[in-house]
Amino acid sequence: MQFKSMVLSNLEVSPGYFRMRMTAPPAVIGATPGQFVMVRINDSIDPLLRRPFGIFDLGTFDTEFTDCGRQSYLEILFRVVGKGTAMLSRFHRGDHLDILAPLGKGFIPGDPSGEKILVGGGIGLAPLYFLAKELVKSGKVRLFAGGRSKEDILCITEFERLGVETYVATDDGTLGENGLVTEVMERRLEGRSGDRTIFACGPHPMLRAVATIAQRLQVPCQVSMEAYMACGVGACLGCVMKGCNHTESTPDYRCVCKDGPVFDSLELQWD
Amino acid sequence: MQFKSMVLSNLEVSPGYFRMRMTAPPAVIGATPGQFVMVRINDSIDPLLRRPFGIFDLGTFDTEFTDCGRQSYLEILFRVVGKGTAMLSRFHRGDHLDILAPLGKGFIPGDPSGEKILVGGGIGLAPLYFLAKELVKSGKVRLFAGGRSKEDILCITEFERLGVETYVATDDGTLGENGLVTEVMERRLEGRSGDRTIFACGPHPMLRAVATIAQRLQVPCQVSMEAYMACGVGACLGCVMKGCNHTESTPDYRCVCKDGPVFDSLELQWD
Amino acid sequence: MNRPDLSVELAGIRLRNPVMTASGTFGYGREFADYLDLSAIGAFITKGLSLRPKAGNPTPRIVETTGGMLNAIGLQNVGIDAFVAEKLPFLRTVDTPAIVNLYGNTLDEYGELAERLDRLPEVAGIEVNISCPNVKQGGIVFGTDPAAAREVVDLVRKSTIKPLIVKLSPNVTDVVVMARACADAGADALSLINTLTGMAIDLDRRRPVLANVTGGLSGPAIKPVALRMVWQVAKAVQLPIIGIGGIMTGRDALEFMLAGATAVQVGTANFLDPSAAGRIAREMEQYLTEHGVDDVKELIGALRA
Amino acid sequence: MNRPDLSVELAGIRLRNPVMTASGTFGYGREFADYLDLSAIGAFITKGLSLRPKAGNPTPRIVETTGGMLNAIGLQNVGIDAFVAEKLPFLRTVDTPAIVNLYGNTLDEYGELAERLDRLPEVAGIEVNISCPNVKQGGIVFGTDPAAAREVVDLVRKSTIKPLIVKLSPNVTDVVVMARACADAGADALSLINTLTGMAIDLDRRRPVLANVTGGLSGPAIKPVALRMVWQVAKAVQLPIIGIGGIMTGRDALEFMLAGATAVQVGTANFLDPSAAGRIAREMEQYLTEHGVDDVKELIGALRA
Ligand SMILES: Cc1cc2nc3c(=O)[nH]c(=O)nc-3n(C[C@H](O)[C@H](O)[C@H](O)COP(=O)(O)OP(=O)(O)OC[C@H]3O[C@@H](n4cnc5c(N)ncnc54)[C@H](O)[C@@H]3O)c2cc1C
Ligand SMILES: Cc1cc2nc3c(=O)[nH]c(=O)nc-3n(C[C@H](O)[C@H](O)[C@H](O)COP(=O)(O)OP(=O)(O)OC[C@H]3O[C@@H](n4cnc5c(N)ncnc54)[C@H](O)[C@@H]3O)c2cc1C
Ligand SMILES: Cc1cc2nc3c(=O)[nH]c(=O)nc-3n(C[C@H](O)[C@H](O)[C@H](O)COP(=O)(O)O)c2cc1C
Ligand SMILES: Cc1cc2nc3c(=O)[nH]c(=O)nc-3n(C[C@H](O)[C@H](O)[C@H](O)COP(=O)(O)O)c2cc1C
Ligand code: FES
Ligand code: FES
Repeated sequence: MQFKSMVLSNLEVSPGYFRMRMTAPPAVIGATPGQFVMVRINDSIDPLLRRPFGIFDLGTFDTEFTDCGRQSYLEILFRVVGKGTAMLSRFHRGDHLDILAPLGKGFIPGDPSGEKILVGGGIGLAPLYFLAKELVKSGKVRLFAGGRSKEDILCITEFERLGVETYVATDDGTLGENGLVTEVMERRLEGRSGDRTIFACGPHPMLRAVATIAQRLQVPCQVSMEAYMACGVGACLGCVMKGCNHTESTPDYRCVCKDGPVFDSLELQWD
Repeated sequence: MQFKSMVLSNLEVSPGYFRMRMTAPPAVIGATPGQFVMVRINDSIDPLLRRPFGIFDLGTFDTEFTDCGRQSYLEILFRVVGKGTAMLSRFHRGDHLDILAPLGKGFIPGDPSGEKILVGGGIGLAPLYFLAKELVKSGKVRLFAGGRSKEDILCITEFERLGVETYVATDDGTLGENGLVTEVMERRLEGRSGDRTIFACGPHPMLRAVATIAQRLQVPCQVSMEAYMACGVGACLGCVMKGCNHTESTPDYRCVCKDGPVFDSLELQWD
Repeated sequence: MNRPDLSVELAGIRLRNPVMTASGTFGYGREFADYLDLSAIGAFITKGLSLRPKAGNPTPRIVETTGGMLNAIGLQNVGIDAFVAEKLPFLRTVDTPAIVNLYGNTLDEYGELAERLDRLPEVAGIEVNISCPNVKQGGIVFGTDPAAAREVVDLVRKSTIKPLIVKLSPNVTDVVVMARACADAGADALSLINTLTGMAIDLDRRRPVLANVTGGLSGPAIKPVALRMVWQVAKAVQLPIIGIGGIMTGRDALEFMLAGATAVQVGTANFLDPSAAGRIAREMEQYLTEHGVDDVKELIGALRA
Repeated sequence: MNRPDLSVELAGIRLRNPVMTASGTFGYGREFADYLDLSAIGAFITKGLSLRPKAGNPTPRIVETTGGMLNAIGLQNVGIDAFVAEKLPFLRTVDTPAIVNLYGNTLDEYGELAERLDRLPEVAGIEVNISCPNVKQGGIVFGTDPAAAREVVDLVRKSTIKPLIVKLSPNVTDVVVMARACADAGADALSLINTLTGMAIDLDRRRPVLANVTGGLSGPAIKPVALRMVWQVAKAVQLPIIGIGGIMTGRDALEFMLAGATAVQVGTANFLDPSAAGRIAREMEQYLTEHGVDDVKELIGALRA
């Protein structure tokens, strides 16, 4: 769906990280966790391309500015890394954006009774919050959150408020355990059994580590990938990743935008 | 001089015409009427080049936001014609601009005792207001203001408040006389004599007509020209006009930005 | 006033309006169905097709540059067999002409592909890409050497009776020489331009951004070059031209028509705005209405230069 | 940490930093004196000089395009006599090398100009423009034909012992061939790129915007093409390269150096920001400091590709 959206709020939740709420048409409420949006920041040509962001949250609220009384919204959580996100960080209530949403394939919750393990690195927490909100409805959810420093550990309170059990690790030890979040997760999973699923989002090396651990422990694992994107709809083939059956002569490329961003970790080639 | 400037106000004085006041360093107050500014609208590359505007007014006012108590300002009066001016029209108090000013050569007031005839077409009135403010100090000033329609006749009240005698003509007769401002001026000048100088700014065809009339009646005439500009400082040679001595083998090109924008009408070739 | 006539005929293909979507930026048509009514545009060109499936380049494959983007997709595509099995059925369901963009790694592959496409009624025409700068073997050579281009076009011409469009590379000293070679060899129309070869560098990592090092520059940044080439070729060659390069608005499209194009293709704009092609057609109609032009064909080559 | 060393040597000219200003965008140096301390930059190149005064093209001569601009100044300049009389005295007053950009309408003019400049101690070097796309007689031919380029460079080489830089046109199929021709003929360094030929159209008036119809595209829009060409030539030819095209920031300049440039020229950026060249040099220094690089020369050609 393509729609014009109005910014409702834009808060710096941690230095360099912003949480932006914007209006959305009611149909967007049907999005699944892990799906994403493509934001056109302005109708100038700078920046030219849309920027992809996971859906952090969505819902409806009472409002005076629509007839029907309820207004749908969606939220993104973003980190300022370059030109586009710097511009976005300066948006305030009342500003307009052009949005494509919801895009791609989200997480598959799977068996409601099993234990759900969320693993997020830095801004990778963004789509996991929306996922956690859904998962806590039916069972136990644990979150392993990692980041460089304490400023990179986002919205932990919000997760805890949902009833999620959280474990934090930072590279510099300024919050939670000192070390990699994957190590913490691995220790936690090791030697236990039962019906468990991993849902992970974060930088590529983290996801690779998670996939490796999951495979060794034989835990099903879904990962949300990032890639440079131009179209977001599977047309430009800019965002591909190698699928597990890929060879040069029989290419098996998957579009992160259309076949993902969430994949079963076994579907991908992790070179 | 290159300086950062803060917008103080930006008012739509007539549909599509804006009067913008902005801070300036004290030295800018030394500018002469007819000089112009080059505005960099933002530090994005859209628009890429600076946009030139005549100085409409300048001065100082009491302020709390500088230590010294007085703040210099300059004003431009602009018409929305394209991308850059559309963007400028959306600026408000507190927004920033990057300015080069004052640029070029302005009007030369000449003999204080003589009668001064100002002729402005549409937005061409902009630099004439600053000029009028100076000229009324020493003598009689008449303004002939022309435009397509009554919306294109700007700030007449301001001129009258200075004590300028104004004559208005519009193409559609919605304000003042019906017809070309040059005809009105010609009728007015015809058959009289005395020490007079014409100062004109407006669209090229109007200036050509003014120059022709001035030459026929042997009245000294200064015209403020427009041209596409890139640098504004005489370096790119984008803004040139043919001088009166121009031939292909002995080029006599004048830079509107550096040798002008104000020229003696006899200096130019009016083909 | 009546609604202006936007239809044009291009190499025997009737287009309801001059707006097509450019190869590689519109998938196989279906990807944009949620955003754009295909019956709002004149035609669409499918992703560059080869005989066998092609893996394309490693990633990153795209990067934004000022006013444009670089891509080094490397002509990834499903190959003709999968195309026929998986993509063709959709083409049957739309009443907008689908033109298939193709390329070969060898001369023979061009011929074989054209022959196979010739038999498919869903294919309204063929656009031969001799210009893709990403694939060493194919693109570069055919697209920049007039004799090689002539050979390719000649062979394709013999292999199909379908309308034959040849897409030219801008990375040449004299595009008119290339255009003439293709015209002489029997092209029905010319598309120009493909992307300009460029490069982006990641300063901090001291590496090229694209895995392939260089890529093709597209988007509004290249529009001036595209307009110039369309104008040059239109003056020199008696074939209909499809103008491509940085078209974002109806005004852009009409500028290309003034320069001599009979139709246009919209590429990068589809990424910013998936409904761009339809919007551009509407904007063209609106411009014509506002300016009292009855027929868009009046503008073709109407530049007073 | 000590301040990083930004100096480079280019064809025997010592530059305090790698930033120069590009011909045609910086007048004769003096125009920018109010905005920029000339001793903050490495060198400046003066406006393209010819033997006789040149009127240039009718106006409009410039127009903005997306991320860039087109110019068709037509090489207007005062000619060598007026240059010596009016512009040279200023060059004496600054301690920053001034390099004179020149062009001829004929082969002989190139030679004669070089000979006359050879005698002027104020002139630190000569940059030969064989690439200006605006002047039919001169530019196009020498700049796109390797044999003609070789002839010009050969003659200029024989006419002067000053450092000889040749400035290449990007409007060619293979810039490396041109670069080799100039290298073989005795160039000491190569500048690339000059502008890409482009065109802009005024839709409402149905006319080209530029009186000259086509013009040269410069600015950030062309940076990817420029980077690519610098990289290609740096790999193939053993001469120092001056990278030019869309440089707006210190980062841009350093990217060109990674691609293989020993120095850079700043053109269009001077128009947006008359102090750009000085700022760019400062930004380069800051980047080196922040990244612990002692010497900018370490970056030349350091791209891992
Ligand atoms: C499916 C998906 C979901 C995402 N969700 C989020 C999210 O919820 N929150 C968030 O903050 N970020 C998210 N990202 C990353 C986000 O899209 C980029 O950070 C953003 O596009 C950078 O834009 P920019 O203009 O600020 O940076 P640029 O100036 O374009 O580039 C700055 C840096 O960011 C990197 N970058 C640029 N584009 C991308 C991209 N598409 N993917 C990865 N890296 C990129 C560049 O390599 C460069 O180093 C997501 C990316 C994808 C593909
Ligand atoms: C010395 C000088 C003083 C000027 N003073 C004023 C002033 O006081 N108030 C005012 O409103 N305007 C003034 N102008 C004109 C003003 O510079 C242009 O209207 C403005 O640059 C248009 O910018 P844009 O981005 O809105 O238009 P664009 O989108 O760039 O172009 C829209 C239209 O404006 C025309 N245009 C663009 N640039 C120029 C230019 N430099 N000169 C003439 N026409 C141009 C184009 O041909 C086009 O038709 C002055 C111009 C000069 C050279
Ligand atoms: C991501 C991408 C993929 C492309 N793939 C092809 C292709 O397969 N075949 C082809 O002939 N051109 C291809 N092109 C070139 C476009 O069809 C078009 O010629 C070019 O992008 C210029 O138009 P634009 O500026 O509107 O994008 C591709 C362009 C892009 C951006
Ligand atoms: C207005 C203008 C005039 C130019 N004149 C010359 C010239 O006289 N000689 C020359 O070799 N290059 C000339 N150039 C080209 C520039 O020197 C430079 O190669 C080109 O603009 C690309 O750099 P940029 O993108 O930084 O502007 C001119 C460019 C512009 C914009
Ligand atoms: S972003 Fe275009 S195919 Fe995924
Ligand atoms: S605007 Fe550059 S010389 Fe006048």
